[in-house]
Amino acid sequence: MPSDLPIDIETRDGATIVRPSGEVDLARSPTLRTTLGEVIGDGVSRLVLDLSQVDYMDSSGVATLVEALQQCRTRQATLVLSGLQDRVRSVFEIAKLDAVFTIRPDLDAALGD
Amino acid sequence: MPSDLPIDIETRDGATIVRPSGEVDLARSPTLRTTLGEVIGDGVSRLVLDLSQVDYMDSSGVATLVEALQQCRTRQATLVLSGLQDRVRSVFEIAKLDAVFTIRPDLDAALGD
Amino acid sequence: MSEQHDPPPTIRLELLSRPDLLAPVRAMIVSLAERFGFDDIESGHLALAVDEALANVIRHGYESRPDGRIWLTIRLLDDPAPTFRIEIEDEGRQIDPSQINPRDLDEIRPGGLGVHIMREVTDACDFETRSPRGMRLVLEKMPRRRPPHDHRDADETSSSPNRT
Amino acid sequence: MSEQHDPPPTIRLELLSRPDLLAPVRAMIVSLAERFGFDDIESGHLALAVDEALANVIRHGYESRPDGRIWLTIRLLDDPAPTFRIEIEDEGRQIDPSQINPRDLDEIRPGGLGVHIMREVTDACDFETRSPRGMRLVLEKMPRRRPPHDHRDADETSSSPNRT
Ligand SMILES: Nc1ncnc2c1ncn2[C@@H]1O[C@H](COP(=O)(O)OP(=O)(O)O)[C@@H](O)[C@H]1O
Ligand SMILES: Nc1ncnc2c1ncn2[C@@H]1O[C@H](COP(=O)(O)OP(=O)(O)O)[C@@H](O)[C@H]1O
Repeated sequence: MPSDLPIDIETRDGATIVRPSGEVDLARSPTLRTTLGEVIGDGVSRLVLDLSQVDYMDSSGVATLVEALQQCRTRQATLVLSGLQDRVRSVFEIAKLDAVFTIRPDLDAALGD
Repeated sequence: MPSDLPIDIETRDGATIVRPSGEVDLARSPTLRTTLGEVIGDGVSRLVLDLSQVDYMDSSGVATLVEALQQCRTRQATLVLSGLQDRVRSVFEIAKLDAVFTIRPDLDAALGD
Repeated sequence: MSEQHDPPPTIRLELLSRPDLLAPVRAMIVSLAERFGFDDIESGHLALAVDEALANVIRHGYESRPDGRIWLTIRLLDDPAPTFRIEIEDEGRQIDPSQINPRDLDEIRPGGLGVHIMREVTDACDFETRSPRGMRLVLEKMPRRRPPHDHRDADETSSSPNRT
Repeated sequence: MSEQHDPPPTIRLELLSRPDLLAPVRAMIVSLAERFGFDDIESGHLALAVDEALANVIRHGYESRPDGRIWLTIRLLDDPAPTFRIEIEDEGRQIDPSQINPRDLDEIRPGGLGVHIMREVTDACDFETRSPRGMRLVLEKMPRRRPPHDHRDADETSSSPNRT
């Protein structure tokens, strides 16, 4: 069974934009984890994770993002999340992580910081 | 459990437009059957069934429409189907009923006949 | 139809003969089929076949009583080609499988379309009686694109397990 | 947790401990919950709770082996209030239920969120060990709107079966 999570990567205004699509659950978060690890390992200084195409995320997805945040902090890179759909934002709120991450309503706002 | 199929009814350009939304299956086709029976019984001369909001239809839905077509023919009323989504059209094709019904791409075409 | 050489079911479902459970079952089948590599149309057709089969069990097997039990056994087979196999079993009224035939579609009337649709959208659709009661239906579908309408007449029919 | 007085399950599912089956199960739960009168958010939360529970069985109960079996028993109860009850059972590693506790969320680290999320989005979330092996988890959820975050502190808590 294909368990792939399609992920677009783009560079714009000095930021690296990572845009996964679909449902980020236990089957698919490992793909996101690998991609984020590679992008951060490449020495990016500003990472924007555009979640506008993500319809679903469970705690395995959230854990993946917490790990990426910690890696960014270690390397003095910034991580911004943008475009969260309501149901994804709700998981961050329940996990009390909505204040820990920098969250912007859309990509323009995330790039404009 | 609510098994209701929301159905809008509207009169325009001398036609009665019936617009169900959702999935027309064994649980929900009885609601459509009742509504169509009432509308046809009221002596409508031109009935347009706008299926643009119907995402799914199985043979119980198709049977309901065949019954409505026969009732219309008996009463010398016309029945036009419009706005079929691909997967709904595919069921009509498999049942070889796509040539039996008058099918128009959208509501304007159905009203303009 | 021995199961000796079959892998364990990927998912087995037991449900009541209630029409309002058809939509949840379809949603599960579509999601599973998409993950198994079916395109949109094929996933929709597989869900349609299962919907028609369950609707027949509810209407004919259980005469629309909502407290009958239905079992769905879903296997993702790899051999010889990737195939979805779905068995649907009930404890309801039996019918001689040779009596289950699609009607002549030239006659325009409501009803009598379910079995025709099931056969049209699957690669195999085989009924048998269960002992002591009820029916078993085995549906099979492989993920591949075929032109609409003529997939039964094309070369591939020889390798298809369809026995209509 | 006797089942003597329970109505028969509406749907019972047996599945393998494969992460790629989580999405099909979620799709079924969402569709069922919507038909049972849950709004979008509540249906999504119920599916999320089941997803987290199954993910824990896969990761902890079966240590990510894909051939373990998991049973989901879904009942729509009417008494005293309309309630979804979902039992999740496995034959995997056991853990003392009193050891399953949400961690302190002030500590920012990956992991340790699943149980907290499950408790937050359901009205009951009770673990017990099964005999001879595995765990049983009972999740309950009622369809109703509550303000986010404080539904555990409001008046209604007294009538809620939650035992955190
Ligand atoms: N599960 C079943 N149990 C008993 N009889 C069945 C079953 N499925 C189909 N049949 C028989 O096959 C016939 C054809 O079914 P179908 O093509 O779906 O049309 P319809 O159900 O509208 O009659 C039914 O009328 C019924 O006699
Ligand atoms: N089904 C289960 N079987 C065995 N242990 C479990 C199960 N579910 C949860 N646990 C235990 O509860 C702990 C907390 O789970 P959770 O909050 O989901 O966080 P995480 O799984 O990331 O550790 C787990 O680390 C595990 O020890």
